[in-house]
Amino acid sequence: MKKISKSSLFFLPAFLWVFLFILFPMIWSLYISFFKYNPAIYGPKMTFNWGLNYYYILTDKRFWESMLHQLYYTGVGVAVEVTLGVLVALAIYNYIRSEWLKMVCLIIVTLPIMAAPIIVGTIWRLLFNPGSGVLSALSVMLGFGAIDWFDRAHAMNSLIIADIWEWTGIIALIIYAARIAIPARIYELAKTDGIPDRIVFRRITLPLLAEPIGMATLIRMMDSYKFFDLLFIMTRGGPGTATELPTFYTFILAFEQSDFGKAAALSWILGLIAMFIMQYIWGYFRKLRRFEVRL
Amino acid sequence: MELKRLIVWIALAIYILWVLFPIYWAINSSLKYVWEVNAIPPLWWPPKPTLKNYIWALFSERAGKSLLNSLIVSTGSTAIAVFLGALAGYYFSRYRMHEGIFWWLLTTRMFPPIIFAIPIFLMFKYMGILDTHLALIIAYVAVNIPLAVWLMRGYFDEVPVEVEEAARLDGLTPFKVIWKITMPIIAPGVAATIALTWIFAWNEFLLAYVLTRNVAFTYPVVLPTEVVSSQVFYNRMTALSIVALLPSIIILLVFRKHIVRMYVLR
Amino acid sequence: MVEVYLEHITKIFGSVVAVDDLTLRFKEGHLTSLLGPSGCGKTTTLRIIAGLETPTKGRVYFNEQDVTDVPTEKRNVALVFQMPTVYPTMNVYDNLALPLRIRGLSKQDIDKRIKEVSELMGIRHVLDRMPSSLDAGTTQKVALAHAFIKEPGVYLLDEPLTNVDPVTRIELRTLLKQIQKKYKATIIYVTHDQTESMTLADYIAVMRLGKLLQFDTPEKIYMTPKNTFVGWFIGNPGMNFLDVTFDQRRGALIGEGFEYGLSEEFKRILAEKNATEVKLGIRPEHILVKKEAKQGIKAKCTLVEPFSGDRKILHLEVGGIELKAKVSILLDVKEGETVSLEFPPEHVHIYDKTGELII
Amino acid sequence: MKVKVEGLTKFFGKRKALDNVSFEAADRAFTIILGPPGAGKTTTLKILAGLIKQDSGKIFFDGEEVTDIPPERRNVRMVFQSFALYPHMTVYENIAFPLKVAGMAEEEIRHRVKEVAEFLKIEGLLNRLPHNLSGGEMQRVAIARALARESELYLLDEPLVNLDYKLREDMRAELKRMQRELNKTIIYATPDPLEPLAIGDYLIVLNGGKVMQTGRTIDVYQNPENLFVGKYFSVPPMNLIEGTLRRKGERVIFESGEFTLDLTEIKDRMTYIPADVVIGIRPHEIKFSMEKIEGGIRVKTILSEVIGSDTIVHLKLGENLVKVFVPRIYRLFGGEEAWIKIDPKSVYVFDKRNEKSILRRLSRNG
Repeated sequence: MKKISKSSLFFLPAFLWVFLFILFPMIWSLYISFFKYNPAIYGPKMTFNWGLNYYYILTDKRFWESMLHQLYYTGVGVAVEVTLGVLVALAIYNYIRSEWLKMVCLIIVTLPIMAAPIIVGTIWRLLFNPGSGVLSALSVMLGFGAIDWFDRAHAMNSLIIADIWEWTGIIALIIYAARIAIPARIYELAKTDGIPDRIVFRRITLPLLAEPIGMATLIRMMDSYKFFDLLFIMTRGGPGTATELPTFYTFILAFEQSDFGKAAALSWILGLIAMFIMQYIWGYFRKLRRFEVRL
Repeated sequence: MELKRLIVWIALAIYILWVLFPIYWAINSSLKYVWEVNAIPPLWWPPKPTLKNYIWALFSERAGKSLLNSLIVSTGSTAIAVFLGALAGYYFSRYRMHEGIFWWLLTTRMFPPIIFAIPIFLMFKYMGILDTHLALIIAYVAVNIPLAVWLMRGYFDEVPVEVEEAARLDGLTPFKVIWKITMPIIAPGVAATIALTWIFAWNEFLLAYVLTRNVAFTYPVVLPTEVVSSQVFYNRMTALSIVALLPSIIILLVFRKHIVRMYVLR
Repeated sequence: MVEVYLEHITKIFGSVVAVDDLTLRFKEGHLTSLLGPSGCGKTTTLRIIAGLETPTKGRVYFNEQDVTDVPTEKRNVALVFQMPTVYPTMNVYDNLALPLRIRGLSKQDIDKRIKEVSELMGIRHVLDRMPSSLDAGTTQKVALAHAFIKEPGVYLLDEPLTNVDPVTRIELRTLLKQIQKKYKATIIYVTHDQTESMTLADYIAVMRLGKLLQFDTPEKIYMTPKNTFVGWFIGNPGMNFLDVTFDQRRGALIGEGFEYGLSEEFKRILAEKNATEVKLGIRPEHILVKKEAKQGIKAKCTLVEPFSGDRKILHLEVGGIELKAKVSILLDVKEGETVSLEFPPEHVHIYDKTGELII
Repeated sequence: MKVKVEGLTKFFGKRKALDNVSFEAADRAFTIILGPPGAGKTTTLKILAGLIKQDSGKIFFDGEEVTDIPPERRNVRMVFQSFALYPHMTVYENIAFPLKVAGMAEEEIRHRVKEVAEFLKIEGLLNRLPHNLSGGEMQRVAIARALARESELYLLDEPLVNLDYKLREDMRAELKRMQRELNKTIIYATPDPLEPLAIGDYLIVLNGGKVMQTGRTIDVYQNPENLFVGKYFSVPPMNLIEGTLRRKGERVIFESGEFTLDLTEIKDRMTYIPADVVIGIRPHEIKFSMEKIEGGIRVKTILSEVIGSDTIVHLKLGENLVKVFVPRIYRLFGGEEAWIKIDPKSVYVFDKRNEKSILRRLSRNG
């Protein structure tokens, strides 16, 4: 027992820090979620309200709408990102011969994922800017007339486009790493058998990439659930609540309406959903350590 | 066959352009005056390139200070997070005990940050440390420890136990072995961990927005505030963006091999 | 079945010459082994024959037909790798069926053929398993079955038994030999293991640093290695070499501390070649060791290695050079003892300074 | 230094890595620990070095107990199987490191490194980094690092396993010579049964964490106490045939299916005569011929393996696969007819129930 506690000194500081400033606050927030707590209106008084916060949220139309937005946003965004990312990775791997050029391409593809989301949002807000934005100008030039990229019909898609720009690169990177890991001799065997490229892709490459693709998809889905910064700077959930996602709604409840009890309840609902999804990611999660991009 | 190759190349070139264009546009805008930015139709090239916006980004009361704040907070939190992460990473790599805690640590990084942003805000308010560097550093360390542990454990795993044992037999005590043998061996990994942890702190927005106001604000907090003023200073915003983007690009170039590992725990 | 002929093949990777002007004929229906240490160019040669690498210079012929520019898929070759390689995404049956399906065989024909081949290879019971659930030995059997079912013109085997367990290794060796004998298959077998080569091959090509050193039957390679490297590399332990000078007047080889008289024929040849600085080569088992140190070459025993069973290896010092001799375990020689050696003329080889065989 | 180990036991989790291991290693001798992978060889060495703590048992160096001395103060030198060179240091720095730690003067270190490097013929490599070295070179550097600082006890953990086969041949003799010159106690772990024969003075056979037999190498070879030692400590592996012993009057006959062997000649050496036995015959002690041998057994060959100038012939004897070592080249591909003859005096007999030898010790001169 004494031996264990001595070596535990190694991880205890890290553990305690995370416990004190993440885990403990989260438990505290669970506590708050059972109280009526709105310091801006009612002052610092907390009143126990028997889980009414949860009831309010689950019967709140705005919450369910935000969940629908999330589904649309994640569904469309991740689907496009994964398809595009896989294509880009395989195009770079198969169709560029020079190792040096491969490296340059991969670095460019990776560039957006290194930028702060808030910067990406700034740039895309500028590009989508009604009137003076490049994309508005483009749509006028192409004869579609002036499109307002931030109106009710387009705002969500504009967000998704910016998201695709930022995150396709990571899918490409993961798939590229996975493709490198497939031994060349399998393809050489296929060559001696005279198997056409089409069949090689369908029966060998794609099945072998299925796992990393699934993994990348899950990670992206989890990430899109955390999505906040882009939304904040580009549309702030607007117009109206047309682009509002659950995380942003939580933010508004807490920091604009000062309704911390309800916000805490909503954040716990989101947390439970996250835990549910995480169960699926768990298995895949450990596997990713196998991959490393050799640029 | 060659036609197919050509088509793929063109498609790839279009993709590369699509990635690079927004960055070009940001640079383009950052060299313009504000009326040029808002011109209709847009100007594809700055008519009279100016560095005024960069001077604002680097030296103005608000933007310049925000960059300085970002630097302080990122560097301070990285130092602590990597140190604690290295200790814990070494433990998990060598002793292979409490694996549950290891995975649990990683889990915290997968929740939407708003979930702990709210209670942390309330807690720091109660403690009276809102809007200080300390508040941000504490929060960033907490958020970044799992990343640092994950990365460091991976690097420690690559050093065979027998190398450390050889050092014991050469006459070093256990702590000296880590300091004089293991750490120098994984120095590149430590550098990568520092860089990647740093960039996360540097890029973080939500906690910074929630926990700071007029004193400890970082550059991501400043960016959107330039939007809400009566005039939208895109030229300034893009200039600040480009300046803030530079460390990311440098780190990407230097540590490109480590990016995939890092991304898993975004 | 195909006869493979390589004509002045050279392959350069960057600044490395992997294969250096190699001319070699692989006879139809025979098993030829490419033998050499790692990095000798044997695998590259195999890949050139497969069409996976294009030679920098030289031509490749299959049955007198130039196939240098024919792509792999049109050469009808079968490749078996050191790491047991099959399509990991299909079960064993599909692995075997795929090449036949590509050729447009009917379902019944495929089924029949797979039945036959899987019976022969002893993999009938794993036909519906995925490769990931098989051990290396079985996977290699599947790989060999996959090669066999295609009825290729030539089998190209790249160290196929290195990663296989000893029991399967014996099975696969027997199978290979059967395939070769029964179906008159041309097999090219790359290995670094002299035992594999000596055991299986009809002909051995010894390579080193991209160059062909000797191409011969296993017996000839063993009995008369063409140069010192082949002598050293083949054999267990390898051949001994002594630096000596040829003294024409005395008609003998002079080494440090000994003199070795030569027969008339040897003298004549050496005199003709005008060789003075030469190397004397003799295999460990051919050295006769005698306890009474009266005549012959005197040597000091420095180490006795009980080798296995009825033989032991003596490390002997002759004038600063170390020799190894394989002798009967009954010969009672202790370390530090002086013995006398005899080199039977019929087992003595003489090499020139650069290591090429003279006699 | 004389090393004595008493009742060493070590658990890794639930697995018992060492089970009451006791042995002695004589002063200034070459002692070999032989055993298959997982036998506990590395664990034993690491416990001797102090890198792993035993759960119970004691270790004595020259009669002094060292169990509580940490590795950095035991002054035991070890060569690891993986070589464990410091990857970020040059060869020179690797060899100099233990001297530097010991606080030796710069000048002295340089001198000593040079001396060791010359001894192991690696002077030319001193400025290289480990990842630029070949397996053989790494091994020499690892040995050099171990030798640089003087010690009374050197531990070598399978140092030849990672080398290719031609190199091993030379290194074996070199190691033996090194031990002669060094004249220190060496304990050497290996899974290769050829190595004890070639270089060891004393042998400890380990299997599954238990000591199977100890003694002088040649003694163990001639008198395997149990089936495991007989089978494992034999190159090529001993042929084992299960069957029954029958008494027919004064005679003792071994029967296995259709194959019978008259063992009357060694009846006197049998301590008792069990019914079910396993007999062991070393491959080179079977006489083999393609022509009929008087009193021989007719067999069918399966395959031959040619090793240098010798051949291992695989053949079928009744239902058993048997290997025969023949000191000449035979290239056989199965189905050929041949004759073999087994000398009863070369047969080992083990009781099938407890796998122990039933023969009295024999001291043959080899």
